[in-house]
Amino acid sequence: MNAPVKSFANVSIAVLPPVARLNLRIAPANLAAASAAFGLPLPTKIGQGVVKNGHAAWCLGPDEWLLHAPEAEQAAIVADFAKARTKAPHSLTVISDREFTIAITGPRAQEFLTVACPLDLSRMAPGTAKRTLFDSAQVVLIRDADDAFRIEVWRSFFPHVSELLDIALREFACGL
Amino acid sequence: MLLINCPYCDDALPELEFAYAGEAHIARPADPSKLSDEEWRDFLFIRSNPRGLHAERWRHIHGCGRFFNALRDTVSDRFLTTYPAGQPRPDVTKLEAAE
Amino acid sequence: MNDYRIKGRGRVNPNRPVRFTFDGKTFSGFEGDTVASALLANGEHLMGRGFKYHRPRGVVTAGSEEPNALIGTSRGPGRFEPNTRATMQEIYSGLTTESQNKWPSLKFDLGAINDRLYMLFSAGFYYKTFMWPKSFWDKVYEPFIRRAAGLGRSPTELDPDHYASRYLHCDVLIVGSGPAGLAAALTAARSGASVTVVDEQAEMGGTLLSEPSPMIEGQPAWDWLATTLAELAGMPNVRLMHRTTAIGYYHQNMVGLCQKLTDHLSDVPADAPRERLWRVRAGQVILAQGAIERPMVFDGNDRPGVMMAGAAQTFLHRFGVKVGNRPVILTSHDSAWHTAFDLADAGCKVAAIVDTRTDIAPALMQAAMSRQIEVLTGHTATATGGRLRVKSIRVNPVRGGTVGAARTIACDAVLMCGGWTPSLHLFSHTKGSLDWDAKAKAYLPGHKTEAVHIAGAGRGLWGIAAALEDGAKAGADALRDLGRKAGAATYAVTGDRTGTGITQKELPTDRSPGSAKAFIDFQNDVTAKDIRLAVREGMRSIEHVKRYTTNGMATDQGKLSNMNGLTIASDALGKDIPQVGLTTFRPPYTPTTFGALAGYHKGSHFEVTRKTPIDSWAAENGAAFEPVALWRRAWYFPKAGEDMHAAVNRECRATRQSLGIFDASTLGKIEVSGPDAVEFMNRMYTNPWAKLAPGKCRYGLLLGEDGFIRDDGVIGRMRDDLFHVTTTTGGAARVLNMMEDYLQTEWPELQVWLTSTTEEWATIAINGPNARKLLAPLVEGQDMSDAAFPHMSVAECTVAGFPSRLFRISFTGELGFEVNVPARHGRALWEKLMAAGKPYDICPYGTETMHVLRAEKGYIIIGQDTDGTVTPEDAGIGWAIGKAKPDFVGKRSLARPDIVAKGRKQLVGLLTENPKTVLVEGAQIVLDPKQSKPMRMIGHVTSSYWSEALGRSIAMAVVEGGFDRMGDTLHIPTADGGSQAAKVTGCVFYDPEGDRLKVE
Amino acid sequence: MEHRNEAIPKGPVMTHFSAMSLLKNALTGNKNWTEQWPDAQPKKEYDVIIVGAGGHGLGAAYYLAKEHGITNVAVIEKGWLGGGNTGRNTTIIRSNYLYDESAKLYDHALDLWDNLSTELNYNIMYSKRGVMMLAHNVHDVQSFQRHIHSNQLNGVDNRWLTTAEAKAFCPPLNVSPDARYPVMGAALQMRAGTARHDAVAWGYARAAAKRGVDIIQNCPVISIRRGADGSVEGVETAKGFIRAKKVAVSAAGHTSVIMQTAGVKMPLESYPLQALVSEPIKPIFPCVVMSNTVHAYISQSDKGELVIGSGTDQYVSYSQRGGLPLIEHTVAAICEVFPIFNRMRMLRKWGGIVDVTPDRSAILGKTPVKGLYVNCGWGTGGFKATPGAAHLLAWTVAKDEPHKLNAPFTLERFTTGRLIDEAAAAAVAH
Repeated sequence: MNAPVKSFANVSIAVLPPVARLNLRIAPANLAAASAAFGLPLPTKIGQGVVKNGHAAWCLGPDEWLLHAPEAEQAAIVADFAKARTKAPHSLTVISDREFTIAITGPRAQEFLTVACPLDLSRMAPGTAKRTLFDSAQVVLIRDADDAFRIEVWRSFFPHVSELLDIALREFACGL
Repeated sequence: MLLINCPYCDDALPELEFAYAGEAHIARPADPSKLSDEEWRDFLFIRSNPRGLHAERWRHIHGCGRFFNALRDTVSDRFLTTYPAGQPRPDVTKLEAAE
Repeated sequence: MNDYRIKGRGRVNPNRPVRFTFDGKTFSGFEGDTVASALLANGEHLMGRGFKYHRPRGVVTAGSEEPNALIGTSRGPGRFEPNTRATMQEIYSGLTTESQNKWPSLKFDLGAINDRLYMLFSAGFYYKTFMWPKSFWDKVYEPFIRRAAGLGRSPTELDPDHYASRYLHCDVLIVGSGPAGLAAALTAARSGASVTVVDEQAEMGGTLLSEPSPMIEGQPAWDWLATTLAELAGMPNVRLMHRTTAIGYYHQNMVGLCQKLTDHLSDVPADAPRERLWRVRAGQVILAQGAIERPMVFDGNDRPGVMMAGAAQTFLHRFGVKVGNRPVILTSHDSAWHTAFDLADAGCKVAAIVDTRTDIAPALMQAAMSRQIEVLTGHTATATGGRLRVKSIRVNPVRGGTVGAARTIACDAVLMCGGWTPSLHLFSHTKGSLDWDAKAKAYLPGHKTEAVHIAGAGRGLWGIAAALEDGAKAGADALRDLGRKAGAATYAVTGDRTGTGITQKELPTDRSPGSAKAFIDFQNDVTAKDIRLAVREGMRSIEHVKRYTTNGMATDQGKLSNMNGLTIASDALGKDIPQVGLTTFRPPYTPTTFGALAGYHKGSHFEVTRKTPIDSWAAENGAAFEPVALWRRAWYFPKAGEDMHAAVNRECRATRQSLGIFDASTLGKIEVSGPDAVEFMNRMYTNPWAKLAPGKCRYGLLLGEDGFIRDDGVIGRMRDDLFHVTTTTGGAARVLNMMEDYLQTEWPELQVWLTSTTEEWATIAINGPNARKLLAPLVEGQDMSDAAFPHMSVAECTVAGFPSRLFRISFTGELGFEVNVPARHGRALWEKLMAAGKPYDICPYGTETMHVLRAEKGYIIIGQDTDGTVTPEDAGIGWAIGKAKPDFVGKRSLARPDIVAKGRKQLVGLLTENPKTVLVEGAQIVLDPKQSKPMRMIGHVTSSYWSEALGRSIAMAVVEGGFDRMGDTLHIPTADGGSQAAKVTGCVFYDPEGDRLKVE
Repeated sequence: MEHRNEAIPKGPVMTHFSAMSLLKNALTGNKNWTEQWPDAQPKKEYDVIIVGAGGHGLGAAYYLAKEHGITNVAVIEKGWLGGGNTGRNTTIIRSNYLYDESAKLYDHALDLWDNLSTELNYNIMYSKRGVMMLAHNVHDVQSFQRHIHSNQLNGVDNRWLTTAEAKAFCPPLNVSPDARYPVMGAALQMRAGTARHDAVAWGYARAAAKRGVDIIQNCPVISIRRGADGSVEGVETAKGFIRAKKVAVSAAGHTSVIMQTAGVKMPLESYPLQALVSEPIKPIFPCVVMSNTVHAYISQSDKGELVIGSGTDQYVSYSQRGGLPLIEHTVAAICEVFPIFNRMRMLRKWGGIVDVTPDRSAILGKTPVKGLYVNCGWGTGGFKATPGAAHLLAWTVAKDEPHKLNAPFTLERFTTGRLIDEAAAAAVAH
């Protein structure tokens, strides 16, 4: 699902094309096996992210990681992890369809998100991600750069979040 | 809205991300069938409900997902500390001395 | 029309005239005016009527503490609101305003009859009367009292405006932009900290806007103000927010702000929010909210034209308006003397300065003399004259406690100052203590509970120099507490107007104090006598006095009245003020629009409406929807001319006879994964799981630890270490949270992980004798024969080319399958199935048909047939309990005395004697319908439907000892006083042998 | 002339309120009203001590004196009387509860409410304006029908309204089918309504004091003292030890703490509950409306303010503070159901502390300690129960056994599992 990019007042919103999205749960002691399976060193501190060769991983909880990869690689990734399951017990769940990703970019992107994000975004470094709330919807908020964020939101909450972003965009456009 | 320090995230975050989960340190008995009706009632229902320091459970439900414990003053709503589930209740006198 | 505008004065823009209406009459003012200043410029003081006595009232203040000048404002359809402060509402072209609480007109109000019956309406009179005869209360008195209620009229139309909200984090939040706030802001901002300054006024500057004469750092005050604001505005780390009120101070330095964005604009941009709620989390908060001037309490102090001296000074300097040509100053504080001087210098004839004190600073006396103003020290005021506007004031000397001979002074305004009350409302919200300061004669901030600093007049300091110094220090203190270094700047001030004053109770009089109408709370019409009466009647706590008299409960929340009330109450009680205590200020600081608080949560955005991937198809195909938890679900699919009953009957028939298709995507889904998954499932659910082979599924039942049913669903074992758990629609989040709780806190040793996959999958249920015929050709990777894929199986395969988890299960009693595919394919699969199902007359059905079909089979719905007090045995599903398991959640509770006792309510079927009668769900069941009330009820109907398959009605019910009543006839009284008879049966009404599941 | 501190007349004589006394006093400058209750200092010993001078405690003292002839009674209050939940609630009175036990208890209270003004010679302004509870989904409809049928067979007033009837009964109601939470009908209890909360405390205080009850304010109870045989001996207070063989604790949110001093642990938790009022407006809202589904509770006071109740905050607290998000949600909920109020303004919000039991029903009866009685756990239902709870508490204390109406509301039910779970039954907060 690819909505057109909407842009006003130094903020742009776009719905991103699907990716292979996986939820990984594993004891930190076994992390090396997961890193090997996914092909990048999984970060160990909550919030931190690592991007490498088109794969990205963010640590969302003490034993939880969000993985992104190109869609075409999903089956292979699942297979690679399955091989490691006996030695390094874990749970790898495909959630590619559970969520939509919305990109919010532009010089005023951070300010824009404060319409519904309760976090202090000035303390959120580029490259990090957090599960949090956007209005009443639980989301994963990823900061790619100073002026670039992504929101991953559950499918049925997407219209609510998306409409709210549209309202906020018009609000920014009117300058008040 | 409270600001709560999640001991797993090591960050003070808005209450909206958290769900309160009742009094802490009420462990489920290993074998409930051995308990008398009164003992089972105490486990299920009796709560200390103190006016003052309260050990309580929270879950960072819209964050890292972890349950953890907190010591909070129920009169001021001030948190003294938060700590991972499974750890014993911290010694308050030490905490206050450290402040 | 009188013109009270002074050319060359004020900060309004004389080049931009603005026209507006008040009570139908057009007035003009200038851009920058408030309704109050514009009306005053036209010589209009009368702006409202009192609540109880309907006495004429004029504007008293120039700020948000205004109790009297409340008006209705409108800017077109849907945009009316009552009770707006005329002192805060800026004028714009097109603004329509009206006065309130009057009939027929503001100048002639019949309600003023109450003023004549004054003595009857003393404090607490409601409690003492309207009781005789008793029957009159409901029909006569109460409706009468209610009709008299209220000030303005309610809006009656939908509000077309929208409202916004934001979160904001900053190092230092400064509330108030007077000299203290600005000095704090400069200190904090220059250090690089992120600083937000808010002020409720349209312009920043606070007191400085009303005090142009002092020199700050060698500049005239207003020049310094402009320079300072420019410096702050130029710093990227500073946010200046005017028209923004700090409404409440919440835990851990969270402060709520309400910003007004459009109510001053003639032309409002499209999409502009009217107001915005800010939720600020600040490292440090500096409260620099100044002080609020207190009225003097004397007979006739509410007459239009009697107002605060400080307000007159503000109208003069900020708006260029003189409030009268011949004012009298009545004061017990030095500050009002300067008002007198400024007014005299602006060309007014100040008739007199009346001061209750005897010792006056020589400089003030000198300054008055030089302006030829008569000074009356040691005087009291005992009355005012005039009807709709003050015409005179009666003053008397007081010598040795004796009130001397009266003298009447003609005037057109009385400007009073009974001292100043530090504005500490927000500090009070924090539960910080307010301590009485005998020297300052004021409550000042004491113990702090938050990271807050108070600066300036809020700490009882007086004068611009002191405010600047204290503000700078507060800024430095805040920085220090943030771990930053800073020095506080110093400011050279000349021409500062410092001063002192005294606090006093109602002014002494030579007349009967019992007949004095000396008001304390202007809006609620509370007089000094009312306070004394309350005390006389035993109200000793200040809270009792407040509640008994309603003093301080008006829309200004006692900003003007609280201290005067307290002073008089403490006098009446013979106690010191601190012994009497203080009432609590509550958020918000000033009344705050509902719209701003609701923010974006309006209309369809009030709450999320969750929709499934197939919802759009249902909408396009005419489905009726019902809300279930946050979801909307297709309820039934009416064809032209069908009502719900007809549609459901048709859907039921189609499914039982051939093929039905149902969107089950809202069911909760949880992946339970890990080496200990089976152990975890054994502990959570009542059922045994060890022997369930991968590829098989089983009905799972979840209890609370109290033994009562919480949730259920079919659970498939995908691998040894992986379960696909389903939950009820409403229970999904709750069940996952409960599982996480046990897993993390009780059994952390288990290697299991839980992941919600509710929204990963779209779920389509296919039911009916032709279900396999439809599906089998579309399935790859799974032998669909009954032998290879029997009832209660699960497989991973593809369906119509989509990767899928396919369950063979049934919630209808028919041959059934549930296909789970990645959500993006949900609608495509649905459409393919619809197309492929054409030969079988495939019929989409909604939740209502689902409910009927399951009831025909006796399958329960959690939350409908159970209600949180039902055990598995009660519900007749004791078979779902793994008897051999040593423990599971809720097991122990099932052995409690009342749970094993006889006579519990049990779920049974009911067949009405008249097969056409469909019982009301919720109807109660009795043994004897002829008994008198209260009847003994033995249960109630939980589910009740017309069964198309059986050609009669069916029902399920919980009945005391129901399992032992099989075949008994029970009675269900109806709302109209009649009764229905019904026979107790088992719950399985249709195909009791379950043959239909086994269709080949 | 300076005002002298006027002497407060002492003595048992209180002005009886009547049309005549009102007029007479009006004509004499309202100078001759007497105090409504004396400021009592504790005696050494009482027959009964009641801890907590809210409506329940004061009422119990009144009924002990009036119906059981026990007048040597003290009501001890840590602050000012009526300053707890009695003076902080949204004054809704109704009895349309589901279970027989609850419906009978609250209906008993309703019967007493009906005559309370006359009985107390104090106008508590009980206004039978009707309480309408909105159904927003099929589950609500089923649940309300269950309530209505049960109530009607119990002789409790409650009836079903269609959406159109609900709109007619309360014109500001939004009945658009496109609303996020459409109104699918309502349950109406016409006998239900509101009363003036402070007046209830004051009326009981005055009537109890008139019968000789001591009301001792600003006197925190430190502990309950028990004798060697375990039975109650009295209470330690900030004003010293006061002896009594019977002590009834009626301290709402503070009950756990006080009971703990007698060694009795309670199944209670205390939560913040917030409420708010709008600026006063001319009458527009004729009844009380409750929507459990969206958490909106609203009526209009005789002063013209819209009185709005909120849900509880999520955590245990005695701070009486409460957060902004809950207020935002509550106001949004009101505007969802009554969108014409969008431009109204919130004047003031406040917080109370509600004590909640695991089954959301009260505990009213004896305790394991001889001579110790408890009345607590009313949650958000305390105000409406006031006369009933007071009456039954007095009975229980006087006779040392529960009245049949409060017999089911024991502490023991948490051991046996015989819960009275209104909340679970309705599957919503109530």
